Amino acid sequence: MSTLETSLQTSAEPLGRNELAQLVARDIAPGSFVNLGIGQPTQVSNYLTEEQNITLHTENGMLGMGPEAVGEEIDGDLINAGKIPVTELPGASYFHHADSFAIMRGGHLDICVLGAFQVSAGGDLANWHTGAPDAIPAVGGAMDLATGAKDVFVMMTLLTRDGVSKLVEQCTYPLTGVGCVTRVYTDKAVFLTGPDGVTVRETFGCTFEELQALVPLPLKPAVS
Amino acid sequence: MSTLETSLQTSAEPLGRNELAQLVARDIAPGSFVNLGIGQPTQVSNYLTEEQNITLHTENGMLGMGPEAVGEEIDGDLINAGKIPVTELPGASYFHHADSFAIMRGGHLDICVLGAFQVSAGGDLANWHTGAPDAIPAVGGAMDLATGAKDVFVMMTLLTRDGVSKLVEQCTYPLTGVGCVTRVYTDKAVFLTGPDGVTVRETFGCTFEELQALVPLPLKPAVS
Amino acid sequence: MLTFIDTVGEAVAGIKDGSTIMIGGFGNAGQPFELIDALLDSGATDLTVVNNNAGQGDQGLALLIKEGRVRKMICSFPRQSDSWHFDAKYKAGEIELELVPQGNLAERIRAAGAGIGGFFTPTGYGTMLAEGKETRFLDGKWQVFETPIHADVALIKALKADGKGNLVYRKTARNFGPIMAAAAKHSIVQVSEIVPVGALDPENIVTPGIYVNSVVRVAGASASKEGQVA
Amino acid sequence: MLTFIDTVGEAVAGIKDGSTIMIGGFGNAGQPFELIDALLDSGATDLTVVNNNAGQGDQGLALLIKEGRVRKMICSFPRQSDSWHFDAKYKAGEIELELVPQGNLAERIRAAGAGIGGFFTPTGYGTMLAEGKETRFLDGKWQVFETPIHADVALIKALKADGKGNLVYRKTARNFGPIMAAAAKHSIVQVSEIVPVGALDPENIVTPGIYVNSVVRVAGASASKEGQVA
Repeated sequence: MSTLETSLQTSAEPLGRNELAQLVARDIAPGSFVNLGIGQPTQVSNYLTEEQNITLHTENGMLGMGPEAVGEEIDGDLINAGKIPVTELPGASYFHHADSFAIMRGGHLDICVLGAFQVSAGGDLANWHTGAPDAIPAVGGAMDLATGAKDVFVMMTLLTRDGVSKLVEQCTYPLTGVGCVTRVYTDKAVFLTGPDGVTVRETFGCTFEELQALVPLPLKPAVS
Repeated sequence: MSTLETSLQTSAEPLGRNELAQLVARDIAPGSFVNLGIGQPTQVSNYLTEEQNITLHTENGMLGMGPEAVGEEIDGDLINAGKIPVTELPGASYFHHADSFAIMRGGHLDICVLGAFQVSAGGDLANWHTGAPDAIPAVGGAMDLATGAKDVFVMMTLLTRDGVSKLVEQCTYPLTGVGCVTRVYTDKAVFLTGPDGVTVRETFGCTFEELQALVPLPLKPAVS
Repeated sequence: MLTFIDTVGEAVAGIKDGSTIMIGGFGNAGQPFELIDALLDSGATDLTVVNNNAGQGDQGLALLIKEGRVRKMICSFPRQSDSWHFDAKYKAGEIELELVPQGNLAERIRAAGAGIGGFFTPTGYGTMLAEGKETRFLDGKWQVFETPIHADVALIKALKADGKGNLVYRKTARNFGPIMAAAAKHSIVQVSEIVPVGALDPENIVTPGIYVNSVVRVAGASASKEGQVA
Repeated sequence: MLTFIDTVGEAVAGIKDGSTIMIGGFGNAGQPFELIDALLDSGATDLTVVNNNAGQGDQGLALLIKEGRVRKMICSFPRQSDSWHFDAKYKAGEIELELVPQGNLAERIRAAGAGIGGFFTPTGYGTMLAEGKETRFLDGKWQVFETPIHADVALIKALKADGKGNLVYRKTARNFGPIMAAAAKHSIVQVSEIVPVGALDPENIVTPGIYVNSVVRVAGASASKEGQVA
């Protein structure tokens, strides 16, 4: 992974959604078992290479999930956690829901990639509930994923539409998990979170100082 | 079962081991799922009829266990909880140890039949440990069976070799389970245990009064 | 005791008002639509329903909710683009919701079937879904105490049953079926095919017949390529 | 990360003194004799071993105990007619014993693999095996608090592995294999056959490859009709 880090460096432009998905895909170690959350994280699968030999888990009961099904492939009995028809790769396996979540909750997944409303300096994740009083709460498998995977990668834009940083000192949205996020991939930078604070691995279309101005918590540049 | 009870009544002779196994077999309701403990309880299977359609569970991972294997049938991968080679009946299924004990612990077995050192008036069972200070303790699945099955039938001789009743006010041997035994089948009588005390369903080779003289706790004759 | 039943109506006829009903399925995969329709027709009401979702569109569980038969939902993900019947009842205060992280939902159902009285899990620690719950530091992590979810009845869809009630499922339609069959006092299973005893390989049985009480064949219910997948 | 290894010696080479080792098998069925022999040859010592029994006759786990490599046994049934090596060590005070009801053993191993920090079970309540343990009245019964059993390594025997490490077992030799593979940090599996990816039906896989780290083929190890069954 260190070769990736030095080859990417700071880029001139912010990353687009596809470039971000591509970056996450390149950072996944060969042979990993990975769960990709609903929404943007699902796009990561488009950039995984055959050489990486990644096995995708879907919490509704399958390892070895393949790409989205099209045309004749569509089978209502073969869907992913987002209820989208998918395909089965050779070497796949099916299991019931408790066994499937045991894979996640038992710490057997190497990485899960999730979206987020907010991530805190200490790696707290908020991604399931806006906290609005009239919102119907729905959590799905988010808390299990956040708590169970060895590494939790978050993919999000750094700023809300109103220009407010989603990387925060303390989350104001209801939490999904405490201290669980290890990396945050955004359009403007990749952050490493942990007990020692937040380190910036690389920036996109901004300098470290410009990035620091956007984020209301102390950042450290990565030392290579 | 009421027809069985009235047809058996008091017999002139104590029951032999095979007659006892036969009696237990006849008392098992059609369609039941049953676990037969190691030793004497295993003999019950010899008297189950095809019409009864009983499914035998063995805690080392199988439902639908058939009779002991002989000759060419012997397969080291197909054994019962006593590590005796057995056979597989049509409609059998295999599962791992946690799933197998979940069947037992989750209360899904209708009956388990166990041997005993002692049974108390309240249905406490002692069948795994003599309590001797130099004995190597070994419990196996006895506590799970005693606690998990809907009905626990005990098969034993009423008296020790020294003529002491094994049906007791309070067990002196280490317990296997508390208040778990529902029936006790012995050579001299069948006892029903429960919160209301011990009821004698039938006697073999003795009168109720002769039986009461052998057992150091108050017995009640069954009212039909 | 296992019985084979001719119609879904007879299969659900014994379900009482006030029952707790587990319904298999994740989205539409594995959802026993015909049994749910029969439950609706039966008139049973004041139900507590355990399902991953809270109904979709204008079918199955969504209709049961629309008709006011469901007093309480225990689920992980009630909010979907087409969960309008649940949304309306919830906003009107006419349905109770117990929201459970999906893994806790699965593990609590599993616990009920396996005779576990409660367990500690890290999932949900420090979140509003663990508020008021007992916590304990175990294996180097803060964990939350969760209890089993029992049910009176489970409605399940499987692919095949043999004459002993042994079940096999199909792909991700397996989902909650096996654990719900074990957790409920009485499990009712719709299958697309009933095969003779001995026709299923004992190594490959997913739900042993001990967990199955009623089996009803629903013609074409395995036709998973049909219909819309929401 | 999954690796296919040529010999049982290489497969167990990384096992360190002081490790906790789960060993599959119930009696001889599913016992990975060749891996145990290799562990004996490796010289690893001061081991804690988790197995249903404590060795039989003069082979496998019994030899490991005889040679003084096992500091502690966690098992349900150490006393058998031919468990003389355990008997001798135990009576000499040279081996520690944690006696666990078999269902608790299985459930505690399962809990470790499933990320459960502890659970309550009725099994053992009121007996000497629950002495000193926390109890609680749940679901109408007194229950005992039990904790997961984790391990550094699992030694397991399966029938076949595919190129992804997916496993299938044979008959009652399945027993502890699937739950031990999930509970140990590193699982080493001996199989009689390695088949190509795609050769096992995804519906029938018992242990998904995510739980498997090392696979070694042992010729003839599936020949279950051979040898003596004690």
